[in-house]
Amino acid sequence: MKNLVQVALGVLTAIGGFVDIGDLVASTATGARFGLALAWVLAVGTIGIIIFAEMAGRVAAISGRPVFDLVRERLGAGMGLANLLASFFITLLTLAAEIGGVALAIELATSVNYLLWVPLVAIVIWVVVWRLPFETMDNTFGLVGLALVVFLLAIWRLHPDWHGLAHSALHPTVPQGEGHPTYWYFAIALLGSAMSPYEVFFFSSGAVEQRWTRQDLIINRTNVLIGFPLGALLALALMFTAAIVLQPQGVDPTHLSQTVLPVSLAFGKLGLALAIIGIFACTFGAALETCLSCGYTVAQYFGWQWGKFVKPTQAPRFHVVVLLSLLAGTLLVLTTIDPIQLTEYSIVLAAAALPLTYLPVLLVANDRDYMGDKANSGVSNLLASLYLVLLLVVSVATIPLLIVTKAGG
Amino acid sequence: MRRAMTLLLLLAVSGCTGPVRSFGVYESKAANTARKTASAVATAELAVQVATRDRTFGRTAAQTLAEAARDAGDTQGIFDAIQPPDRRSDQLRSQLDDLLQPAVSTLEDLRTAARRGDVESMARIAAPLEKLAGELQDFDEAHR
Amino acid sequence: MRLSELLGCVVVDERGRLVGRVHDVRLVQDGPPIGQFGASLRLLGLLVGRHAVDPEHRRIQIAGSVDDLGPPEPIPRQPASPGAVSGPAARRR
Amino acid sequence: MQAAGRVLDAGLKLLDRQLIDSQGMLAGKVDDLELTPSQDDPQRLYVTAILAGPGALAGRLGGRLGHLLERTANRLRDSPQDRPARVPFGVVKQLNSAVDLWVAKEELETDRLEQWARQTIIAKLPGAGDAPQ
Repeated sequence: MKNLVQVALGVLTAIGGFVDIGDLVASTATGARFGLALAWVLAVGTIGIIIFAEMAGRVAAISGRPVFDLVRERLGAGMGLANLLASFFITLLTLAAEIGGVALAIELATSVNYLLWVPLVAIVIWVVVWRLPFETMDNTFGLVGLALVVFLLAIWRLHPDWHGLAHSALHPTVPQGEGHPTYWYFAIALLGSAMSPYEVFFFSSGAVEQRWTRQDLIINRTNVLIGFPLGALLALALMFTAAIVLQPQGVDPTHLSQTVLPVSLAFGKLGLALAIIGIFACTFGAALETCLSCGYTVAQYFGWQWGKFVKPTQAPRFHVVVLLSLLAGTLLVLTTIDPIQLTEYSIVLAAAALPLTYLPVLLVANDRDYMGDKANSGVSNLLASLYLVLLLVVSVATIPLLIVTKAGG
Repeated sequence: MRRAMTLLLLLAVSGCTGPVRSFGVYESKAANTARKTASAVATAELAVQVATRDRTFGRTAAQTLAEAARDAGDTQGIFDAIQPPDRRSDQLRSQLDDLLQPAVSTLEDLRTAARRGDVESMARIAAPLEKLAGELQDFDEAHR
Repeated sequence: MRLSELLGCVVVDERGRLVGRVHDVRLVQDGPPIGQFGASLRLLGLLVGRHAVDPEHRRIQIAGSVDDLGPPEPIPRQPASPGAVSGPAARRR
Repeated sequence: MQAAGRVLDAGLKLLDRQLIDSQGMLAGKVDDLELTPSQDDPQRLYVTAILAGPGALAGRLGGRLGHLLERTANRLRDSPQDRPARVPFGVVKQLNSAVDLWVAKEELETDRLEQWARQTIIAKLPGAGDAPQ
């Protein structure tokens, strides 16, 4: 019985924890500009993150080795370090974007400039990372993030033209006035928002934090196979509401205030309150995850003690990295760089960097020395290898598209 | 790797503006400006719609309208800083300015009304927005 | 000496002909006991690959001719007796 | 104890693996291995220690990055002499997906930076010694 509760809690947390500032920005922007013509990317990205996280979680449960441990071990010191620098940099950008997102959510409710909230947000993040037990932290923000379900309900309330929506999702075409490079650039952004590397760093390290063993493989499976698709449904709902309300009006969203307009229209103040709370919780939760992930990646590369399952004095270097990363992320937001633009860059770069961490995880998930009878099966290998090819293509295409489209114009 | 990425970021950010030498480029910038302004105007329309029907918080409405007004103002500022390269471009500019000017000032008025919580006058001020948004979109389509 | 000094080295035979690059070092646990670990690990041979060689890299010269070298024998699944495993490539001079 | 006579490739099965101490705490990586010639037969090389920490890692990275890391390591006094921190191979318990040790990491040279970070920064923050719930 306790096990069932645990499984259910894990799934709910995974749903609420799926969405972050990247999804909020990418899903709304693509919905407003392309309708549902990019909805298929969300499906591709969700299957991708399921494969990736399932492997990483399984390896962590069986061998106790989280992602960056594997990166170092498979790629060696030099390549591993290059990988660390790239992954850390992108995670740091994402952390800054999430901090900005939390501050923007508060700004939306108070109309007080978000920059004033940033230092306060940073302090609260640090206190939570420093004091709150891992599971409490993970569950709280994941569950409150479920308030975003209001976007899903709003779809029905807005009485959309279901046939038109279904047609545009199933027969995707590039809308008039948008170029093909822009279409593919947004496809990559959307893929990066669904498949952020940090999610996998956090997921696999979280498995070690919660001391998963062979018996917890069921939690791994249900989290990933039920939680992630339902979480992706929330991201899809953001795209739907934008496609229904914003696209016909020609609104190209650049602020969170535009993201929540459809909910206001559908449900009024109560819906708006839920939307803002949901945005706050999921960006705050993601800020915690990225902040910890900065520490996880560095500590796991160098072999330092890490994690919240030990006292801070037992993992001092890990906590120093976490603190410094938070400081750096905060300073980056305080430069007044637009957090929404920062998000756009971070998700695109995240997509480009995916093979760096995907490949080592795939290799180890196949290694019977590590995995014994829990190594990848033939079918999952076929699927995982297809995704490797896809991610490599994306990685090569990203930077040229970024330049050609001037970051989506 | 990190240095390369930082460089790329800078490149991507700085690559957005540059001197404009031909009518074609100027025209596409003008179309872009019209589209962005239309987006801000449409946002304001929606914000007024939810505010007048009491479907949003005063502060959220104020925030939304402040952002829309700032976006429109910024977009106009960036466009005005571009030197028109020839006579045709001059004409295009004045044509677009006739749309930008009322859009920006209407959004500014709305921002002020929203900050005061003056919902009654918001609907009145916003009345010309629908027509303006349509004209801006037409301009965009004609010149892109 | 350190393991890293061997990895990546260029290997030439006694007549100076190129053998390849060290890409790994094979160890066998048959040395004298060391602390609580048990028998210590002894360097058994160098695994040499024939791909891209950086001429600037350190060199190792081996006894014998490049023609006498075969591919390394696979590591047996079960621990074998020391005699069962012969040197995969060559001993370091 | 390991089965005598087993064969393994150092780069694949030993290098870059995680060190885990007798308390289950993470104690660094196998950044390099120390090879020592036998006294009776200098042709025979034995693995006598694991080298761990920035001093050892710097040697492997080479180039400007390695140099930078080495200077940082020296400045932070990872090792008083001009050599990286060693973990004698005699304290190794088991080789698997990680390298298990017989001793606690506080007894190892590799732990100095960790202790430095603890004393100078982390221990000064409130609640640093509180056990996680």
